[in-house]
Amino acid sequence: MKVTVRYFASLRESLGKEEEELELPPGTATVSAVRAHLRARGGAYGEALAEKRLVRSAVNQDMVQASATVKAGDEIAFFPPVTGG
Amino acid sequence: MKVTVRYFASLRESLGKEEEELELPPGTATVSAVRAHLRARGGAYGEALAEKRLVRSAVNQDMVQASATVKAGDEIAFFPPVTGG
Amino acid sequence: MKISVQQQAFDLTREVEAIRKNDKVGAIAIFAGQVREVAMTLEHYPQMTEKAIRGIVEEASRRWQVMDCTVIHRHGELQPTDPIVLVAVASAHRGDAFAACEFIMDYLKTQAPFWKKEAGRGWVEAKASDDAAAERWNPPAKGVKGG
Amino acid sequence: MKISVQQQAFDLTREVEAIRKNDKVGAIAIFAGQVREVAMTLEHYPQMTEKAIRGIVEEASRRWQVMDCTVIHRHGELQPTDPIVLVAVASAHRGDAFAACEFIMDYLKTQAPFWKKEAGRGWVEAKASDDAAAERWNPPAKGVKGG
Repeated sequence: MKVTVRYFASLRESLGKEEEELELPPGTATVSAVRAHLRARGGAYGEALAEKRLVRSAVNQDMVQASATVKAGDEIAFFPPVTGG
Repeated sequence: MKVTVRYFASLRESLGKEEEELELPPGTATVSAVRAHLRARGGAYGEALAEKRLVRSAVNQDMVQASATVKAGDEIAFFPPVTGG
Repeated sequence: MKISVQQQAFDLTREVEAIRKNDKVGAIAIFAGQVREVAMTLEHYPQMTEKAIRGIVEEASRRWQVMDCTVIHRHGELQPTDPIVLVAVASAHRGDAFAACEFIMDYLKTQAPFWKKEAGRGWVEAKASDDAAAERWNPPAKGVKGG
Repeated sequence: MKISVQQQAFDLTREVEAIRKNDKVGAIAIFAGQVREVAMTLEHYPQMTEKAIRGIVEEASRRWQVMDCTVIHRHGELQPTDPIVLVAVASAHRGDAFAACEFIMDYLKTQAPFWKKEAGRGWVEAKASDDAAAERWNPPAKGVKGG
């Protein structure tokens, strides 16, 4: 299934990318599975999405836990802990 | 000894007086003794300064407990609990 | 530190601008109180009022990091929605600014010599909830957070 | 309720006037955050930001009496002492106004998608103290005081 993935702040800079369309392999049904799928690319992705890194995520503009499910057409975002206010 | 006594808000209205000079009888050494002395006048004083009434006091513009001592020349104030802010 | 007991209105922006133009300030907590529904007259004890407020602000400054602070309290006749009181606290971090601002308001409510008389209703009674609000700061609050 | 994520500056007095002209309002608690010492760029996630802030304000309104509320958060390039964020909460009583205002700030710090990058220093790290500040509101705070 197809999803859109967006990156913000230091993640966006590390990956040199704001957004990409992604065809997820079958069974990639949660945010953490998407993250693992991207991490498996290695290189900047392996680094920026390493398990030891604090990465927050949102699905369709709602902050979610890593266990949240994803479905076709979703907009999934990865970003570092927020620092506004 | 001589002191000045001031009244505010509902106390001022009940007594019909903002301020008075007072010659305290010997041994009237605390705020509560001054209050008792005034209460003994009876009438509006007996009512407004009755023991059951919540009356706050200040000596020389500092809020004090009833046990606070008074000395010649002090400005003693009696007033209801404050309601500013 | 600015403390003013006055009849006239004040300008919120101008008061806040006066305490925030310091690049060490990151947080300004402000409380604005105003008259609800019924016109009132605010009486105070002129020689005592500023002294009492100054004491409250100094105590707040001992407990939290207060870089600057303005307290304005009006007296005299006020109409519904007229501003009564302004407390503005500038600090590096929001935890200190919020705590100091709320502490000053709670103490002002129970320690500063002001009395409200509502038009057609008479003197406002002091509230037990205000005493309770001030009491909760004893002993001094710990665990001020950063940020 | 007004929520705005914007580059331009705002006028404090005007924003507060807009929420206080109701004679049921007795208390307005305001937080103003500003840039300390180092210029910065604030990045955000446009489609998510207002939604996240709206959710936070709605949660505050379930917990406390919020009669009106304005949240403005700036993005883009900001200089030292430039205002970043404004949270203003109008309520009948100060306990509700303070609690809702501080709650909104604490959640905004941990839930709203903004990221600060300081000139010459890089991305600002999130603070554990901000997580702790947001955590203390769980479970819902009780004992909101009157006044």
